[in-house]
Amino acid sequence: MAIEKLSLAKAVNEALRSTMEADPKVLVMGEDVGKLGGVFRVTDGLQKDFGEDRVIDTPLAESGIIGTAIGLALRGYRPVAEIQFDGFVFPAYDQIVTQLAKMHARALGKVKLPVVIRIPYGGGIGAVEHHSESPEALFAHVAGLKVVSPSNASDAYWMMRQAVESDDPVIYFEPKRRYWDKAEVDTAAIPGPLHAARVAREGTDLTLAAYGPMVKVCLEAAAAAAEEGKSLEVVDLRSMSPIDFDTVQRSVEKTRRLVVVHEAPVFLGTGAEIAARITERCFYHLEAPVLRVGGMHAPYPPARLEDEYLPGLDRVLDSVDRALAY
Amino acid sequence: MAIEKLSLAKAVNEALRSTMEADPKVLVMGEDVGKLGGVFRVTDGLQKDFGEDRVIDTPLAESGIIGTAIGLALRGYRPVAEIQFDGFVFPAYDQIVTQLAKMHARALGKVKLPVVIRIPYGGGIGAVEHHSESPEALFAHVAGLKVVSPSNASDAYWMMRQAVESDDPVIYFEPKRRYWDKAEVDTAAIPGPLHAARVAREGTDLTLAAYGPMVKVCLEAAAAAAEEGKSLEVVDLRSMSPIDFDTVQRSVEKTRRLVVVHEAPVFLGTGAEIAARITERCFYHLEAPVLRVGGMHAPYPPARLEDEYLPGLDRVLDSVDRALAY
Amino acid sequence: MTVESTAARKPRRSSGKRTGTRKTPAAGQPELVQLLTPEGERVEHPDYLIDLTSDELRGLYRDMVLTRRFDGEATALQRQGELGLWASLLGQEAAQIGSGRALRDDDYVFPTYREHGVAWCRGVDPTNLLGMFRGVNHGGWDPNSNNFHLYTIVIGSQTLHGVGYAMGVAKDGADSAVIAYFGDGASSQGDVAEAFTFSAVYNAPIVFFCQNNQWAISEPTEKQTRVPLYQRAQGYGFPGVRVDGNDVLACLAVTRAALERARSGQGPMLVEAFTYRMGAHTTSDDPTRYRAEDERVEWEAKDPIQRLRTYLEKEGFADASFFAELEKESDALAKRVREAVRAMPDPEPMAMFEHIYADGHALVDEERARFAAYQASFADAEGN
Amino acid sequence: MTVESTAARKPRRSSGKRTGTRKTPAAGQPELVQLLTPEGERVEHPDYLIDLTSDELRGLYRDMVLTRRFDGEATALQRQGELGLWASLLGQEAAQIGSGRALRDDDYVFPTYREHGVAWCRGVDPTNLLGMFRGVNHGGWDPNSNNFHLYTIVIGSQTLHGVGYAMGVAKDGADSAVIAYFGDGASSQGDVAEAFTFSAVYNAPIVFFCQNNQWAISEPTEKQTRVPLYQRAQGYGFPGVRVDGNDVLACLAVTRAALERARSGQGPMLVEAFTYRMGAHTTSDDPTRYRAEDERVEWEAKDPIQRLRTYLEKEGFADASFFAELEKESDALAKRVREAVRAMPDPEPMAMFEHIYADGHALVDEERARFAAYQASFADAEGN
Ligand SMILES: Cc1ncc(C[n+]2csc(CCOP(=O)(O)OP(=O)(O)O)c2C)c(N)n1
Ligand SMILES: Cc1ncc(C[n+]2csc(CCOP(=O)(O)OP(=O)(O)O)c2C)c(N)n1
Ligand SMILES: [Mg+2]
Ligand SMILES: [Mg+2]
Repeated sequence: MAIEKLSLAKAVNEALRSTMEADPKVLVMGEDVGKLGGVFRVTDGLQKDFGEDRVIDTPLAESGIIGTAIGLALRGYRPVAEIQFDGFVFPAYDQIVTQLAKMHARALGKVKLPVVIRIPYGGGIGAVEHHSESPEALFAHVAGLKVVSPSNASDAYWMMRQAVESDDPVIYFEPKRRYWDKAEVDTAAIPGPLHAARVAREGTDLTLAAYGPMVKVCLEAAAAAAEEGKSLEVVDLRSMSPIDFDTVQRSVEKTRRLVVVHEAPVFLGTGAEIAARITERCFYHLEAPVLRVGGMHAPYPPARLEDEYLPGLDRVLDSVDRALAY
Repeated sequence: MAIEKLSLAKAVNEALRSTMEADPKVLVMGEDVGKLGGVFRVTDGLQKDFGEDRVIDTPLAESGIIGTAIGLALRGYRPVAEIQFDGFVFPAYDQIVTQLAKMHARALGKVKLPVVIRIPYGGGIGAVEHHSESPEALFAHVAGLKVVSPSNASDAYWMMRQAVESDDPVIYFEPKRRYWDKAEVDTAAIPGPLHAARVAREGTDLTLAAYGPMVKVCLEAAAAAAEEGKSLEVVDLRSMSPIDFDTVQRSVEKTRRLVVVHEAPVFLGTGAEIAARITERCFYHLEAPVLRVGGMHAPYPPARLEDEYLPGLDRVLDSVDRALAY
Repeated sequence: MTVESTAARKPRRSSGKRTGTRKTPAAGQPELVQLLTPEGERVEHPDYLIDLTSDELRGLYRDMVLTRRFDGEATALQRQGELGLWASLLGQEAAQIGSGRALRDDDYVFPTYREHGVAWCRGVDPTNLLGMFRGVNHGGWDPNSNNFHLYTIVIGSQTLHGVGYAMGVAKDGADSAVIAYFGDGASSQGDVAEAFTFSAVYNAPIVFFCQNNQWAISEPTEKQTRVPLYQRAQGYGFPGVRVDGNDVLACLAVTRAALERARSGQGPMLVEAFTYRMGAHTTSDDPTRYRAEDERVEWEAKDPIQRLRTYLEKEGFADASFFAELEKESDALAKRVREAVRAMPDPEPMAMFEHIYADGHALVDEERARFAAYQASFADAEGN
Repeated sequence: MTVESTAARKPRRSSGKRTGTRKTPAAGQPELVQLLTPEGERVEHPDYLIDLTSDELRGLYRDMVLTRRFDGEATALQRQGELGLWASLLGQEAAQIGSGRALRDDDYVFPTYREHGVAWCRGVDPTNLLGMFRGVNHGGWDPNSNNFHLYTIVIGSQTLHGVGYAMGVAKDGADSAVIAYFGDGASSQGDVAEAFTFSAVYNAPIVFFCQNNQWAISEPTEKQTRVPLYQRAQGYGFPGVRVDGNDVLACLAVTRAALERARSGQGPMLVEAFTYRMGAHTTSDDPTRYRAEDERVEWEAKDPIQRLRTYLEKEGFADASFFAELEKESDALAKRVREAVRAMPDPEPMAMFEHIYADGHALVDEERARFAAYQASFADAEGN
């Protein structure tokens, strides 16, 4: 049987292992990914099994990591580069935005850049500054990148395999506070498309759209709402670039109300785009404006405030109530 | 008389000169800002008059420019740092996002970061790659930064003075293809607030919201529409963080239709936030979804395609027609 | 393999006269400035003369002991759940106290996140350091009240802030100096290289103080460089020197000289303090996964505190009562810190909206108001 | 002022045996490797022996002449409005042809935006270089057909790509080498420093070729460094050497040696070609605003083409018919380029949507369809 119960972290690990076994060109690189297995142990055991030549501890320089990953990709490798935490991706932002994202287009398609950038992101683990951010909109705005985030171990496994197999750069955001959540992973399944959203729970009164760490919160909110007699549909977006608007639209045409939830700040977060586009697509269907629940226009707060900062059950349901009140 | 007819570039120059005269702590720094006066001559003559100690040619390193500007600000200076072109701000993105934007909050208000970052932005001048981008959303999403863009010489003058006087970091986007447009500047006027939008033309049928280089296009579109009997109101947003939603809302409550125009890619551009928020604020007023006209989800194209890529009169009017058809 | 092609090279002398070192280096290791051997023997170095009173020596000892005690207490507090994380300086006391005590009040410090000993020298109350590790703030002290900037977590960034600050010092015509701390891992960051470049071009009065504790989390220094880090400076046009980072006297002397150099208009200098991270990277780390215990044991013999104690005792500079007194003082410090941390309140939720901007921001105002109303809705609900 | 504290230092020798230089340097300038003097005299250098046939010498001369002619034609085409911009390599022909001709076919080049001479050596059709300057593409050639990567405009980025590529070469067990070009200004970018670090740590087979043309737009090299740039390498653990960048023989010999070193597993090396940007930064630039004419005049006397011509003529390696033939070939090249550029069509608008992703992207599909419909609406309107 190919069904295993895996934590999300372990599922990523297994996916890396299986792509590395299948394709000798797949490399893993980053700070502390070797002996340590990464600070979250996502690359645990890989260096031991694949050697230092394929699991590469890099100097402490994110621009260097992505810049050399680009060079390796140009040479025919498929690097999976780890950025240790969300807040440390910015030294590499230039290489990602001006080089990685644009090089395929610059070369009129003559070169491909199959680079995956793994970024543990989001809050909820009580960390210090720069360790809890959700910068996905800053990548999704940029053409040439694909941006995804799994919400569970099964998606984590398959989406990583698909990301590595993709010929495009993929920013793979790992919901760090879900690393330890276990779920069944069928490693023999035939996965759906990498960028398709998934209806995680069906409902009729309102659609909750979320991704990564917030899917669980939305499912809990839907369960709580059900007890109050409200039927919420939950869409796990899975991909922030591209966004599967068709699936959201179908859901909203049914429920006529949409609340988008993410940890990232609301202002110019992915929810803004979803609100704008779904409003355009479903103008005559919507009974209420698309509401958004997310982070404040504020630096991610100190850990002791993160429960207030992060959208939780109550804040989601507050917006659900507001939307239903229209 | 304090009224002069100035080009937009010269207006910025005059504003820098006047703040430098008023406050010895104001510094100008960047690549080629000295003898050359910057590649657009915006800092022309400043080094000659204020010396190398206050108008500083820096090494070719944007992270270094912003990082040292932060240090200078901590020491009590008010640096105005130039990034030579939009596409070259990314090596400094980390310093801007993780340091400049967050340091005031990190210090619980104990230090202030009065740093202005000048960035000539946008297309329309037939330039090579990286010289025509509109990355404002990537800054507006980040708390701790203020983001503004003048559309004309008078605003360029006053907004620069106010930006330098602000105790917060301000990203000041200069619409490079408007550098040579002249307008009257009253250097003795009492300016309005830095972050207030301005109704640039009154109208009743639909609101066009824009900023920077696109205001002129919208005014032309409004003039063209007027000939067809359509009355368009044009709002010059002037500030992208914060956005003056009150002014937009007032306009939309009157016109009931809104089209947002910017050069930046539509997907997760500032128009997304405006659409989302105005839809929420004006849900029962809007006769049509908020439409957006902007760049494609594509790298800025080679110069010979930029006229197709950039929103021009026809594309704006096309969306106006679409909105009016609802 | 990667060092092979450079192994044949002789250790290079740094070119500034005051920074050359003459001692014969241990086999395979480049020369380093040492004034107090691991065995507690005082040795001389022609370029770095230092003459301290017994009072001063005891002062350095006391600083190191109290810093270590504070550090240990913080580790314990983390284990007890009072702190979310702690980054211990265990083993690096000499590097931090030596360099920290070389500073004048008007000098300015840009630390990483591990400079608890330097903070101590600056007079920052140790409990203030704990706020960010407890998760109640991101660094609760006023940088200007002790000329000690906030901790910087994004590796290397602060070196540029230090250079900018130093450029400002020079513009002001002041004769203060700036010191920027960073680690061996940080030496790989582009920002640090840019800091070198800017400091050299503007001849900024700054000392770059690199604590090479030989590990960047799980990565040994070979993953960052194949030559000793102090040599990096030469290629940027200023001198670098390696000092025994477990020798508080040498760290003091070398940093003093480097600061003096900066003050007198001679520009930047790089000091590499060769030391060892005795503990885990942070309390979240498990070094048994990546390094051998013998390495740690080997470095225990070079302990910075023990060697000074041996010296103090041997020379009769301190008696039993001094050590007993200090023990008591340590206990008191630990107790005070423990109590202060436990009493540290969580911030009010509305604090999230404070100090984002100095001049205000309409969106923050809107979100603050909305959040307040949201919170009030619970109070109402509970009130009913 | 900023160089004062280093002025007292002796020029340092680079430490690798093969890269040391022995000639007495001109006053105030560090030693540089030279094999052909500005007066066209052939001199020997003990570390860089080279023995070229007259055929090869004429070949180098021809390369330089044709490159300069092409470059001049491009400048003219910009003036005529056929190109939006041109970045001339005038004065840097020897650095580019010398290093370019040192390459083997299987080596890989990462250029800046000014390596037209290197492109020529790689067999990239010159007209292909003009697409991006005309504004019809961002670099129209296939990097893999000539092992010549696209031009990179964001300063310094390509050095990291080069290192990554070189790491891949080493992983493949190939004995190819990589060369990454950058300028004196670029030396300040953090990316270049990180490239040095990565290349040293992984011992990557790469040559960093810095054309120090003494200007970064309006900024002289003193704004980037206070010591010669080749010295930067030492602090990263690999050798650096300065070569007369206007001496095609020296550039060839030194680059060859550096590539050989890389190929044989000895890791990276930095070559600083000391040259001069004879023209403006680009056609948009006006150097009269920031530099004195005498500097240019002084460097005219060191012209890379003239000195080789003098040598060829003096030694009888080339006769009048060779030069006349070459003149004709130049004219033909210029004509071909002129015609090809004028014939270069604007891209189709729909090309905007091509090659953004290799595997497609729903949003691009949507925008493409919408734009096509929008365009069609005009056709309809016109059709009616
Ligand atoms: C830009 C950035 N990347 C990664 C990290 C994660 N990180 C924190 S400390 C550390 C190692 C630092 O090593 P070093 O500079 O030697 O300092 P030390 O911890 O040894 O004092 C890393 C990789 C970070 N904080 N910032
Ligand atoms: C990151 C970045 N910053 C700024 C620029 C603008 N710019 C283009 S060329 C140049 C000077 C480059 O100087 P150098 O590296 O010496 O190369 P050269 O032009 O002399 O060949 C500058 C500042 C850029 N292209 N990229
Ligand atoms: Mg370390
Ligand atoms: Mg140059």
